Amino acid sequence: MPDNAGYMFAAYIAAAVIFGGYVIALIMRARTMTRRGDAIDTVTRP
Amino acid sequence: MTSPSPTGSPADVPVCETVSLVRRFGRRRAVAGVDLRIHAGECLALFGPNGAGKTTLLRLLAGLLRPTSGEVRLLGRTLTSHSAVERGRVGLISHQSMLYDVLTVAENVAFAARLHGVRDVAGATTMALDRLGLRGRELTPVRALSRGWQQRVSIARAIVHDPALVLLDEPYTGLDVSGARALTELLRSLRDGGAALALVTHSVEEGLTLATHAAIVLDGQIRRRDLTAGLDPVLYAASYRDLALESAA
Amino acid sequence: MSELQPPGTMAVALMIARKDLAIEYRTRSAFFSSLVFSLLGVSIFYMVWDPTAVRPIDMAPGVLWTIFAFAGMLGLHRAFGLELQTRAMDGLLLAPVPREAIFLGKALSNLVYVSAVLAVTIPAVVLFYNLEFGSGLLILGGIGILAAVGLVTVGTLFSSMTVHTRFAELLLPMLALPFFIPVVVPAAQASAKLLVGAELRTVMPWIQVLVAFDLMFGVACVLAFPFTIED
Amino acid sequence: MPIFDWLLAVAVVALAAVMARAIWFTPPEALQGEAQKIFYLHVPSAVVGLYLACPLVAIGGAMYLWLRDDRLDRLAESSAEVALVFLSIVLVTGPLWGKPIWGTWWTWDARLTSTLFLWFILLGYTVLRGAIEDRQQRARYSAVLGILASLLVPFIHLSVRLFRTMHPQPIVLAPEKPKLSAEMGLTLSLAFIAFTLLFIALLRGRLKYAALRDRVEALEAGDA
Repeated sequence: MPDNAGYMFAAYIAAAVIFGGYVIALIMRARTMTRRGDAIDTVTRP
Repeated sequence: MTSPSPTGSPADVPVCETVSLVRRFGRRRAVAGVDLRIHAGECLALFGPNGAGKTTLLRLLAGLLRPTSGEVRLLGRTLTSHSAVERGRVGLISHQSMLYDVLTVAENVAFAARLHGVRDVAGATTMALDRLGLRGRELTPVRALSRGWQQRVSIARAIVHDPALVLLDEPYTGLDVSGARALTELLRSLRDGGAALALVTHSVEEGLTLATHAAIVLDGQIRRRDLTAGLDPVLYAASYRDLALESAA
Repeated sequence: MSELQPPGTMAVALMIARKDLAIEYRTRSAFFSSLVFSLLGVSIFYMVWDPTAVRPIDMAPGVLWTIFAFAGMLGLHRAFGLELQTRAMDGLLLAPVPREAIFLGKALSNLVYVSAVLAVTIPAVVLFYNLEFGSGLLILGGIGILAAVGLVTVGTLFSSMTVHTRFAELLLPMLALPFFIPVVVPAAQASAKLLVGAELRTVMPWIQVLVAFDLMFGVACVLAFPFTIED
Repeated sequence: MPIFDWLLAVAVVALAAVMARAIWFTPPEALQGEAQKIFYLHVPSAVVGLYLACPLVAIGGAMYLWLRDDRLDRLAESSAEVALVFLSIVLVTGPLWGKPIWGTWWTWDARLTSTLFLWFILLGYTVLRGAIEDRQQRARYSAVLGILASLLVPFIHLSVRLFRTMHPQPIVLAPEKPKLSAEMGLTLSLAFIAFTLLFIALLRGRLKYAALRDRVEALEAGDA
């Protein structure tokens, strides 16, 4: 049986990085958008 | 062009009528319930600050925009998205010339005539060019003309198919005094020729000299309607300013 | 005075196409730039391979259809661009004509332009890659027309959606190129076989893909166009 | 109001469990070795991405054109972005699996090539959305693109397959579908469930983000 476990770990790590990266990116985008929302809220509804 | 009512329909049917017209963009109601009526030979001036919904209202009347609710009736027939024939009876003039600057004056006007299905294209084109004093400039490319002359070609293009309703969106923008005066004269002869006009403008003075009726549009609604006969322009301009400032507050 | 008789869809499409081509004739902008682009492309491509290692006849189909797709795409914005500077599009939308007629008019004017590109690129490839003339050339032209129709229907629709955006020139290729795969790949594969003397029969599967694409997207784009108009 | 909630936590735990099971508790395939376990990532991502996320883009768009409901547009927008994530996994794990088994990173295998082109279409879709300011126009244009893209998918499959049949490439070794033992089959099914859960969690999160953005942008534009 060929010894190619390295490729397997590379693939699993890559998948984790892509999914994790997306979740974090989305959370960051949501955070900035919420801050923008709060800022405009205080103006329109004092 | 000089028949009393170009539409041939009975004089009392308004050329253009709206019934509780509403148009929403997202949650904003650009036009929030407008009822107006314009008969042949009348000119309605629509005054109002930017963002009051004047241009949206005009595009609704032209059939370029679909109402969210309510109706636009042209010559008695309700405008629907595929009522192409009624749309053909409208002429639109705005500070954007809608011309092809590489083509000549005559080509631009003839193209509009053909597009509207005018039977005698050459005849209608020559008549429109004469009417706007463009004789001799038929072969000049539009880009060689000044803003004032381009405006004339733009008007010729808008009336070549003898529209029953002529819509004007800020036509005085960028015109000097003599240009504005000439424009008012042209539009008056159109109005007296039996067309119904709707004029959106900021210049109260030019608007009032031309209009038979005036309306102040604020936040998508008509807040004040008047017959221009016997209306004092100075007082009217003052009340327009107050209303505009009040709505902006 | 002059009662109106609104013209039919095809009549309007021809009017708009004729007007576009009159403007194109006056300015000659899109045509000359794409002619130069094609000739340059075809000749540069010849220099990027070692002609002794790869026979020119093997390179020719790939070069022809790649250059054709990009040269064709370069000029697609011109059609709707004409209506933008002075908002002449409002003039078209206000006329008593069906929206589809505007799309067909623009597609027709683009088709003439893309066919002109083809009429330049094919002889250039034949000349520079010294292909021998043969009946294959006629069929090549036929494939070209099929490919041109496919490219134009999709290209015109995407041009109408991107021409007014800030980076229209970048957006159109990004959206349109995936849609050119079922046009360029069959065209290149079929012409590769034809140039080495294969019968038409053997390349029929590729031709069928082209025809099916033209039919499917011809209809889909005409139906989709009215939705791209602000209403 | 956080955009993610318990569902994402559950999905991540499920995914971690299945991946651990795949790596340490499922026997490797005799012929291909450990690298064959990339299979448990590659196949579920492809199935969820191609047959769950992508159709939602076209369906959401078509329904929007019919009902003009902003939520449908947000569904199309969100599933396009999440589809991009899943297909990126497929395009990364594909070569990582191809190299040890077939000796080349990119084998122009029919399915992988179609996935690549679909990935580009989704990218184009997302860029088009970014290029148009007016929300209503953006929704209409992306709906049209979404529908046309769904018409394009069969043509791309056809072109790619025809390309393969016209130029058969000698398959060096390892049949396409390795024989799956019972444990492998179970791991694969669990992987499907975990990936689907993750898809739903990510989609919900992205939908909430889209709703939040639309609300804020409406406020900022003065469209209270």
